Amino acid sequence: MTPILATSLTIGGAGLACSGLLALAARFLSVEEDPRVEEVTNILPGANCGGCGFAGCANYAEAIIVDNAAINLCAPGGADVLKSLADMLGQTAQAAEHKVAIVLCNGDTANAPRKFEYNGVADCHAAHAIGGGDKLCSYGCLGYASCARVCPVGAIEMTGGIAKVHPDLCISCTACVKACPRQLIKMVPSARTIHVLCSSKDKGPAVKKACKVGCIGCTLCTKQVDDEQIKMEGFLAVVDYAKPLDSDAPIEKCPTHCIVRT
Amino acid sequence: MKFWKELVKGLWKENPIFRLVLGMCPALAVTTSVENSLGMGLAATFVLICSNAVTSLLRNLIPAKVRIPCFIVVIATFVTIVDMLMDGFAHELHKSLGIFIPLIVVNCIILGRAEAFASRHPLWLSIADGIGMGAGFTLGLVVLGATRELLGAGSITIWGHLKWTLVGYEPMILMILAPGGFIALGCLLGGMNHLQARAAKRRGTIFSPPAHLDCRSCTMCTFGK
Amino acid sequence: MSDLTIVSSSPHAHSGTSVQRIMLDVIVAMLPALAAAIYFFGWDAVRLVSACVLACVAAEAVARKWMGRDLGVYDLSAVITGMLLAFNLPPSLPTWMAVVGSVFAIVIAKQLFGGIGYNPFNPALAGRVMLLISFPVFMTSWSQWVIPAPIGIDAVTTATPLGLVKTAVLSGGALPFTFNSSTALQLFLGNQNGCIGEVSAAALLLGGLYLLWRRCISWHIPGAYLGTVAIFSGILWLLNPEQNLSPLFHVLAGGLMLGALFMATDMVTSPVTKRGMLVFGAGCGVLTMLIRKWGGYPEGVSFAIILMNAITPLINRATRPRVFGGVKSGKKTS
Amino acid sequence: MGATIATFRSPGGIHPAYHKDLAAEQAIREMPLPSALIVSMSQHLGKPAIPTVKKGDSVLRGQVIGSPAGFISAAVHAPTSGTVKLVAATPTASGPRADAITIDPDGEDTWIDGITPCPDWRQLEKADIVNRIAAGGISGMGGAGFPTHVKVSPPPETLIDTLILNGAECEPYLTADYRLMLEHAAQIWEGALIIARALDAHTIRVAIEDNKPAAIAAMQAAIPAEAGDAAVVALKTEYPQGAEKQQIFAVTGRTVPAGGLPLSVGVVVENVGTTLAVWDAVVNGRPLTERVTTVTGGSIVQPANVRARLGTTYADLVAFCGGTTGPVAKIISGGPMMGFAQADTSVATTKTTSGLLLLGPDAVHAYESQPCVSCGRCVGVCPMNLMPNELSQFLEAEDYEAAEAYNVMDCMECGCCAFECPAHRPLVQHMRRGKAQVMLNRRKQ
Repeated sequence: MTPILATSLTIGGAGLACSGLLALAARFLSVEEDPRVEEVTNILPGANCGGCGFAGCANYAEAIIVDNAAINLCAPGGADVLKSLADMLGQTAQAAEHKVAIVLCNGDTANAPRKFEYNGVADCHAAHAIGGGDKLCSYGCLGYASCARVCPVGAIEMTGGIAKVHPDLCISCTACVKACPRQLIKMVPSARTIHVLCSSKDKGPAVKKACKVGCIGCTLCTKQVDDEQIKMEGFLAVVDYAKPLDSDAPIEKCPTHCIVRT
Repeated sequence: MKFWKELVKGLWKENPIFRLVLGMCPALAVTTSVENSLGMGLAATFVLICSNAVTSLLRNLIPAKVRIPCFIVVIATFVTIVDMLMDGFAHELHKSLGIFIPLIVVNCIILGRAEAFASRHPLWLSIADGIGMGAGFTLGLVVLGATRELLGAGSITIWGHLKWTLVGYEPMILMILAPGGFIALGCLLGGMNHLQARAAKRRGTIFSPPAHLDCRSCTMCTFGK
Repeated sequence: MSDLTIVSSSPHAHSGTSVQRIMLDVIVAMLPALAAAIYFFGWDAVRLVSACVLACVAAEAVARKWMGRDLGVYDLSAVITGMLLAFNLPPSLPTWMAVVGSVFAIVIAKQLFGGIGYNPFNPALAGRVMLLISFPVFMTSWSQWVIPAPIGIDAVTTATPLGLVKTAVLSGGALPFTFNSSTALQLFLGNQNGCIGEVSAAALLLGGLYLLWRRCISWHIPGAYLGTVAIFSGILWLLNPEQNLSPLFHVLAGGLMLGALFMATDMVTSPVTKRGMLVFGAGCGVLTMLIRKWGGYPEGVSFAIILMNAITPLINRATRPRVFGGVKSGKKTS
Repeated sequence: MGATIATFRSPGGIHPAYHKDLAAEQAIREMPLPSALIVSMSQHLGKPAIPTVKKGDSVLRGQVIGSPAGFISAAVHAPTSGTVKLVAATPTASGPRADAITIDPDGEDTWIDGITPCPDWRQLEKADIVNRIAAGGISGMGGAGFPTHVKVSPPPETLIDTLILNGAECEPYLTADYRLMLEHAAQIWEGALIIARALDAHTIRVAIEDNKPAAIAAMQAAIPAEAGDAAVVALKTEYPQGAEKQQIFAVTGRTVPAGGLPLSVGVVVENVGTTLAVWDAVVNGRPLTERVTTVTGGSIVQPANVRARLGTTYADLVAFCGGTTGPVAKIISGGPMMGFAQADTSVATTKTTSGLLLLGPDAVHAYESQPCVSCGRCVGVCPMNLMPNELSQFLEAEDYEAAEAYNVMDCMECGCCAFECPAHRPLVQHMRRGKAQVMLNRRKQ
């Protein structure tokens, strides 16, 4: 009988003492944290892509609860996450327009010649800093995949020496936009499919020399649209994504085929 | 059927050793022979099933803040039972497993299943989970133990009766020493990843290993960056 | 190649050196020791060296192909690994064991860590240590002594000089032989038993001098290593000449020359700073002598270098040079 | 006073093949006016000058066509008389575009009115000397191009006791400074006296590498009697002896603090070419409109030291030197260690163009970045005591914080590490990228 009694007493005593400690800890050491922060963190997808402008999902969750940040900033989460957040916080869901990244350059190896043989670090920033990049066009995609390396979901593929974003894989995190030393990547509404795939601000003759599919600033496309959906910025035709456009006329008229439907 | 699903997931999809990489301490320490591996695996399985069942039954009674101490008490109880039972009925095995039987208390698989599964699911699913995970754990240990014993001792012996011997093979003692455990586990994990990557390729999907098994999460070399 | 000019970052000049060139120099430096090995051990040396080199190169090619990397055998590093591993094997070792050691050295100790430049441990030593732990009987039997020992150390026909000393010390007996100038000469020339590449200190020194001349290695690691061993054993000898042999014996015997000149100086696994190299060499020396004197094995060179390999990153960090014009200690300069 | 040999006591350094024999014995040749001059507004460190002329204006030699855009900037003058053909953004030798003025020379080469010589500069106030240097648009001609009037007007509380004339010319191939020292030793010494007077420096040292004994002798023979504590110091031949901080250490034994300026140890270093330009501007009143450039390399028919107007295109320089032999694989503006590779010869010379190098395919080194094998050679040769091996690995992993902690900002891009690297890693390019990114991150904070 004695061993059983001793065991029971030891275990029971230890348990009692520890529970006392736990009670004290719960009373004096507890940290006040809004439980909703954790709930929001659980709702967010956990990609930590930084597309919302905060360092990670947990930071964004804290910002939503503490600073009343907008709840529609999480692009990877999409409509589902927005709805869950809205339900949880009792707000109305106002979905932000779904945007995807696009590389505004179509000058692949076949179309855009190089001006020298680059020999060095395979990184767009490094290549851009040496002699202004090895592409004859000083605005075009250098093709050293700096954007593809930062893409958290592998949505950017290097084909023919230039980067292409797969719109259906893009989670709108904007990491690639920040990574491009030539600012070629733009976020555009995913519903829009007609783009001017050129960013060269050079005059027509210079563009012609540098690239077969560059915008030469002929303004033909702007005359095919009725509401300035495409307008000129200097010598470059630019799509105004705020206005709807669904006409093949600019595509057909463009002499260098730099306007395409994706 | 849900019961069946929870039962088989531990064998392959969420195998505690090869996929979750949990319970590494016994996986490296006791797998010097198949016999030890089997003993360790069965002991852990017993504790896992019992603790899952009890945790599941108590899940609505345990306050959230002190759930970990409660789980530990439950687990410790069953570990003590197993420890005493083995000492009584399999004394030799108990002696060769030594400290690793009491150490089951802090095995992350058992605590992990209590926290992640049993405290959120009903009794019968928790028991299924316990059986599956325990079997997966045992399977992992036995595979590892068989590899190491075969290469390190040149033969496999179970309870002195069953014995297979590699004829004409000079045992590599390294494999039953501690470094052999790491090498065997690493090679088996690598092989698993390779097989899955090939299977995924055949299916036309992309295999992405868990982060802790992925080349990209390691900073040793620039491969895969 | 196109007719475009090449544009790269400065500098536009290069010393002309390359990894392959350095590796080739190391191979050349090992040739005297290889010749000595063939002279002393004959067919066994040829058998082991060719088996190890072929196995290493094949393992490197297969492993790299299997891992989806470009074929990297042209840098000749696998050849060096093979030769060094063979140099560290006893002449009687079965060929298949040498092959197992080679595959382990290349696949486990080198390619799995990322290939050349990324391996934390010297692959050849990792291979040898693996063999030593796995097959201790085969790795410490010295039966195939072909050239009879002419003078002095008759007993070395059955064991290495260091092995004899260890046995004597473990059994509490007196030293097994007297060490004088003629035995020293025998050790220096290589007339002793041991691993095939380690016996001739003279041939190894010749190769080491070639490496120093080609500036493939600096004097810091071998100097600190040999110096520390000499000082350590010298102190022991002065304290108790009855139980300890002279520093000259410790410098010439066993694998110390091979280790200090060819294995501790391996670029990838040794520190990059000069101060770090001195620390590394001294550490190797102390560990070697600790194992020789008080350890379970008669020889400690392999273990000493492997252990120091492990803390090489730490040594590099601790001996980071102070930036020119920078303040003392690790304070931030700005 | 005798020449003293200073050993190179600061860390690191390499011994590249010098190839100086190609152009060393070629006396400086005057180059006739080319058909067009492209004068960049960014010829110096700091903000580019602002163009003050427009298309169609006619200009005279020495006329200000670009006014300094702030304190650390320098004026740009018309290198000859003629008509402005174009004002447009043009690529520079170092890459980024800057405004450049294209001038059509009229062949008269008429100097602008108001050039006032001042042979008795000893009567001038210090401020007047600085003003004449600033009006001359002079900036460092060794390579970095720091505006000279800023250098010679240190803050009043700073005491400068030593002026070092940098004639080391440690870059392989280049011989322009060597020829200047041989042919204009007296004028260089007078320029040195002028700068020393502006600085109140009582000690003048001329630092020359000991592989140029003729220049050492010439400068030695020309030491003026009034110079006081003046001497020629022969430096051990080793790259980079011409680097400012390393040279100060070799000559005076003083260590410039990391991240600090030579001023903080009481020293000013001026290139010998700059000193000659200072002499011209102060004594003759003529602004900087031309410089001596070494046109050399295996692909040049007649390697030469050419005195050409600023704005002469590289194509004109090459044509003046007899054109090229065989295919040209690399065009380098400056020396092989720190110069900038060019895509073609359309770029024009500036105040910093010390050399133009055309190399054939056999002389070109290719970077094939292999994994670092930790041989430690880069650590041994780094004059700044950095660890390029670790730094390049941090930068490959884009870990800029670690790179900053390992003092990437102290790298001066001398190229010793990449020169010695057996794995052919583009170490300097990694450093450049790292420095740029660290600067960017600092600005963000």
